[in-house]
Amino acid sequence: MDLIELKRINKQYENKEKVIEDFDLNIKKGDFTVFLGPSGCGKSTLLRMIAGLEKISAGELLINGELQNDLPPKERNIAMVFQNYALYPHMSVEKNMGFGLKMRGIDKQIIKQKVTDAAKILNLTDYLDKFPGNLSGGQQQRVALGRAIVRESEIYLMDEPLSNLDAKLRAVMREEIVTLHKQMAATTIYVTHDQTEAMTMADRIVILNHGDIQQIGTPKEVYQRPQNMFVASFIGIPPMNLIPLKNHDGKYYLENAELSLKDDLGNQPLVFGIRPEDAFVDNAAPLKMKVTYIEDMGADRYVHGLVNGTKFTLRDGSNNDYQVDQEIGVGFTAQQVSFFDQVSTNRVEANLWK
Amino acid sequence: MDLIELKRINKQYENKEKVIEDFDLNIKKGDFTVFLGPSGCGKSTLLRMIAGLEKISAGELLINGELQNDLPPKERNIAMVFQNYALYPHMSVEKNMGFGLKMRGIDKQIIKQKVTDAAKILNLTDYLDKFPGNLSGGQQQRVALGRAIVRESEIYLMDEPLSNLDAKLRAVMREEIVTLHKQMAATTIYVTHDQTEAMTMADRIVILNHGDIQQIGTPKEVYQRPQNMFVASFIGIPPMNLIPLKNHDGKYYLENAELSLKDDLGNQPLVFGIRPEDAFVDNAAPLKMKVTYIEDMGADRYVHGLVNGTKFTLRDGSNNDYQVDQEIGVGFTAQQVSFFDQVSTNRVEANLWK
Amino acid sequence: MKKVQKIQGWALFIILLIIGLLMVYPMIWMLVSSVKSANEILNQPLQLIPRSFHFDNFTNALKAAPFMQWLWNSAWTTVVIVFMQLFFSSLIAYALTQFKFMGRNVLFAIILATYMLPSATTYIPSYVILGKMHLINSLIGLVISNLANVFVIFLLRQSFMSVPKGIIEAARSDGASEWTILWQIVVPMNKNAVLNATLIGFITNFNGYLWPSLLLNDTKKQVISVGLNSFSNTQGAFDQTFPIIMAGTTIAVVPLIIVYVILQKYFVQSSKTSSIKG
Amino acid sequence: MKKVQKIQGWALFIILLIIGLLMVYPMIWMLVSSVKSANEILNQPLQLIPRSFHFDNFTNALKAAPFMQWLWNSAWTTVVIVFMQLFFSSLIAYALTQFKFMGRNVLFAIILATYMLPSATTYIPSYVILGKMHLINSLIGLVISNLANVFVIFLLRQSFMSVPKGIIEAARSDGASEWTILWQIVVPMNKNAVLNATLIGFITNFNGYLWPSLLLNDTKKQVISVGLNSFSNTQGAFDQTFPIIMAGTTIAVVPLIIVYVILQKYFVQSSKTSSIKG
Repeated sequence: MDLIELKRINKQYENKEKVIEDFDLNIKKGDFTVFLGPSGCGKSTLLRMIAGLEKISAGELLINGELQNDLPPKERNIAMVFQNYALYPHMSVEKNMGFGLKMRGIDKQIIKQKVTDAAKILNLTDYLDKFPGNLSGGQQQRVALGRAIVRESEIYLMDEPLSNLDAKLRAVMREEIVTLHKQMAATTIYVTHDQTEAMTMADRIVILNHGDIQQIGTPKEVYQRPQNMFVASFIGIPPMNLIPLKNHDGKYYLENAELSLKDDLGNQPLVFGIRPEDAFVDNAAPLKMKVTYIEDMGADRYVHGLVNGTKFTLRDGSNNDYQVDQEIGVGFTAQQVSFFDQVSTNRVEANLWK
Repeated sequence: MDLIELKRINKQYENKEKVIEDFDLNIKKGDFTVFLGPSGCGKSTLLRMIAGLEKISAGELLINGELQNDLPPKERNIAMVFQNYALYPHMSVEKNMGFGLKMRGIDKQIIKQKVTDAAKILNLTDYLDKFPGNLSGGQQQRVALGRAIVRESEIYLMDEPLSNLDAKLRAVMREEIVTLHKQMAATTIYVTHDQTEAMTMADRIVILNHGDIQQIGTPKEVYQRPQNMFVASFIGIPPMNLIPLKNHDGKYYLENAELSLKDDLGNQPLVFGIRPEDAFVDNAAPLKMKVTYIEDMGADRYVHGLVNGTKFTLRDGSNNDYQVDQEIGVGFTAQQVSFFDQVSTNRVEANLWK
Repeated sequence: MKKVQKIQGWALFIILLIIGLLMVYPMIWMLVSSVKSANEILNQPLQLIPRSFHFDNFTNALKAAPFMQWLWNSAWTTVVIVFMQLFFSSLIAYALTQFKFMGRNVLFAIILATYMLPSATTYIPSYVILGKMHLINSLIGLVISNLANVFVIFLLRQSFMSVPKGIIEAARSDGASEWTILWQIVVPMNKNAVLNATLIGFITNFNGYLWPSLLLNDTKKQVISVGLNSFSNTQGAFDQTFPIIMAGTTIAVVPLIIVYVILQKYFVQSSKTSSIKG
Repeated sequence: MKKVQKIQGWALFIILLIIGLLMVYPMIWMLVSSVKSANEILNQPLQLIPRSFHFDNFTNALKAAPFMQWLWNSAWTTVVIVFMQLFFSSLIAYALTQFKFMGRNVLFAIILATYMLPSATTYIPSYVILGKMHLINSLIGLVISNLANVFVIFLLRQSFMSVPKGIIEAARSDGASEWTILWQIVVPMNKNAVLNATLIGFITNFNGYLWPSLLLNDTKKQVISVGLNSFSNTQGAFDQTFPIIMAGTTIAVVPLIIVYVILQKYFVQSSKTSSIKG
């Protein structure tokens, strides 16, 4: 039996369209699950239904096999980290972190001990007397985490906890959260729209769009074998390049070059997908791209351009100079190619010969 | 004569320490200059002094050779984009964009024309009647940009305009801003703490810390030849690895391996620097790292570890598996090494033999 | 479970409705009394449904005193006073929140001190000053002595403080003058507080009694609150004229009902919006 | 240039100081008059510095009427009323902002309607009800008839609406009951509005005149505002007893000054903080 079971969960706000329809998902004890999707995909709503902050319109939520639908938040053994920290502005860091325990009637001495311990783990010892308004964003984020971990719950829910931090701090906090998760071995559901967070932290990523699961898998599976074009273009910065193939007489053409597939797909209309880092400049290649924009990130350089009007990006490891409007040839690693059905947008299992 | 000249600019808030002291900088017409630095480095204060929103405590600000110190903001031909968009919540997008022109007494028909044109460029045509509160973050950002560009000013100032957007949108907006800058050929000063923005957008980056210029240069110069350890560790995610060298009998040792330098530096105490993408796993190498944490971003994988207690990160292109606590050898590209003085932290020009 | 919650919802609704009715009871009592006979009011004061409707109470009231003149006096002075108070208070609140100048806190401390004074303490000096201006027994005098209102200043200042600095700066660099920023940016952004102040100002001035009763003597120059009171006091046997007094009171309340209907929608609406935004 | 700006700063300071002084002038006038002789007040009413100080005005005032008793009556009823109003209003404002229930907007519309009524219209029914409870001419009756205040509800509701939903939810998932959330989270977070309401409530009730003058008859049971007024009216020749009346008024204002000194710091402080944060 899995720790958390969502069975045919529905969510509908009064007189509005359904946000979530017949959603099924099981989450194993100890897993770090990331709900990833664009804003409005229903990921936060799901999290809030698990926390008990949002009513479940229909369906069943089980934790440890017990129905939770009508339990108020405080009767679920769940600690939540909110997007905007949601710290109590009029309480010191120590009081903020201890509030959940105080509400559960824990002895003052024990609260103090637990808060001190958590503060040590999170480097907050010097800030226990400060108020949230006097802390930096990163410190506030740590207090929000601390408030959750002192509770020692069975389940941790995190709603875009790093979205208000800058890139450097996000990188640091990602590592801290992963380390914390390993130490506490607590089941964690983490909601984000940031695929870097999902890729680096998750045991399992659940990719959502319009309330539906697009793909469930490890970060590697999701990145390397996206199950549909939405996942292919949502995961990866820059995203996977997608070019519709032409089909004449049972043969597939990428622009003017024939692609020889191992598999016989009949005349199924296909889209060709390749990640920028699996494409390279090869002026002998038949696929031509007109350069529009060079993006030099220091460690990497991306060459953006148009392949017959379709946007295409490749990562270039050379030191060559490219001019805007220059035409360059594009090669790619055959093993890394993905194919999708043009109509259903779902992945098609097919391989190139070469 | 440069378009903007800052001469020995000082800023001091009442009874507080100086934020900026004797700051000198010239900015050429048409340049895209980025002020980059951590929060509190004075970059926004400088921008606000140029805009006229903050008094200059001492020194001279010249635009086109004319002293601006005591001109109010509206008498400077400057358009500014604010960090939190600062849109007028009670005005439609159209009114927001046209407000600056209306204040300058421009004819209504002309305002309408200019706003329509700008909206077309920024894909805002369908939103002209909407209010800022009903727009997404990205759309609000576009309105803020639109409000600046309709002004057709000589100088554009942008104060962390993308800091509230998510990673995907930031990437899109970066390209849009660069494209706009090229179209309008207007002098732009862009303030950010995000080095990706600085790297991808700037003609020239001015790196600031504690109100002082750390380095001025093109993105490439700043990334490849950081002038001091602050720049080395501020630019790059993950940042440059820095390991102090040992010095015995005039010879330098990176841990237990001797480094042979082309140059004779006497006994100057040095720090060795290498970027993660210029280091690789080479178990034959004498430099050993204990793995602490693997970060798989999909396109790249970073291996984090400790070299004799100092944090070290390398980018690994292989598909090998590493275990936490495993010891691996670290090689690096000799041409990409940087050296710094241990005391002054400034760059030392030195090269390795091999 | 669902059923229990629905019942709880109904219970809460009924309890709060009862509280609401208790609150609105005096108004209903007044309306009901205005169409009752004198005997009925005295014998069954808490009975809500009149045995017979005496609409002639209203015509009798209008015949007995110049209610329409009084209403008009109250209405125009109140509108002018509220308008002027909003105007001057906005100016001061803007200076207090957007300018940094020496003595800003001293000025605010003084405003606060003035606010705490019983307004009665200002009556005598105000009377003296208005006397020197020959504005005793004049509605102009009533308006002038109410041009500034520290409470409105206080309310607007607290609200203006929440305008983000960035928006003011954006407007400045867009080329707006301070005057324009105040009226085209700050005031519209604080629509809520301005409406609050309008409502409070309207109620306070329309219902104001003591000061106008001191200042105005002529019957023709009375405002409705004072006129109504003197009418009640001069009607002789209280128990017989009570319905007429209630009818007069009802007439006096009409402008308040109009303002209520206009503003009510806005205040209730704003509660809806905010509950969606959360 | 710098010098010009400094001079402008001074000019603004002086202008605003003059406005401030004009505002505080009635209070100073009252204080000054309380130590003047009757002749001086009448002959030179606008002169600020007394020719001679007549502190015996105060002892005369205290001998002439039970000011201390009146002060005590006003003080304790005001404190109890303000406390109870804050308590009940917080409950209602919390329900109005944090719960979704049928008729929420209706309830708020009713509260708003009640707020607009001239309080005079409630006097008669309130009097009738208090009469049935045998609480006429009783300070307890004064307290009970002031337990709820729609203006305080209105003020707190507008403020409670701004509490981020996330904080309420954080507290709920931290295990806090609604009662705890109200008193330990929402009220402390709205300290500003609660202090505003305290100040307004204190001033309104301490300075309240009409209703207590109707309800309370015994001299001993008078509150200070009513007592002071009846004292003025019964002192005979106005021109001779004027200094004693002013001395009595000064005594009446003492609690207001105390509250001012306590609260002033906070309000002015909050203006400072916000100007730094921007």
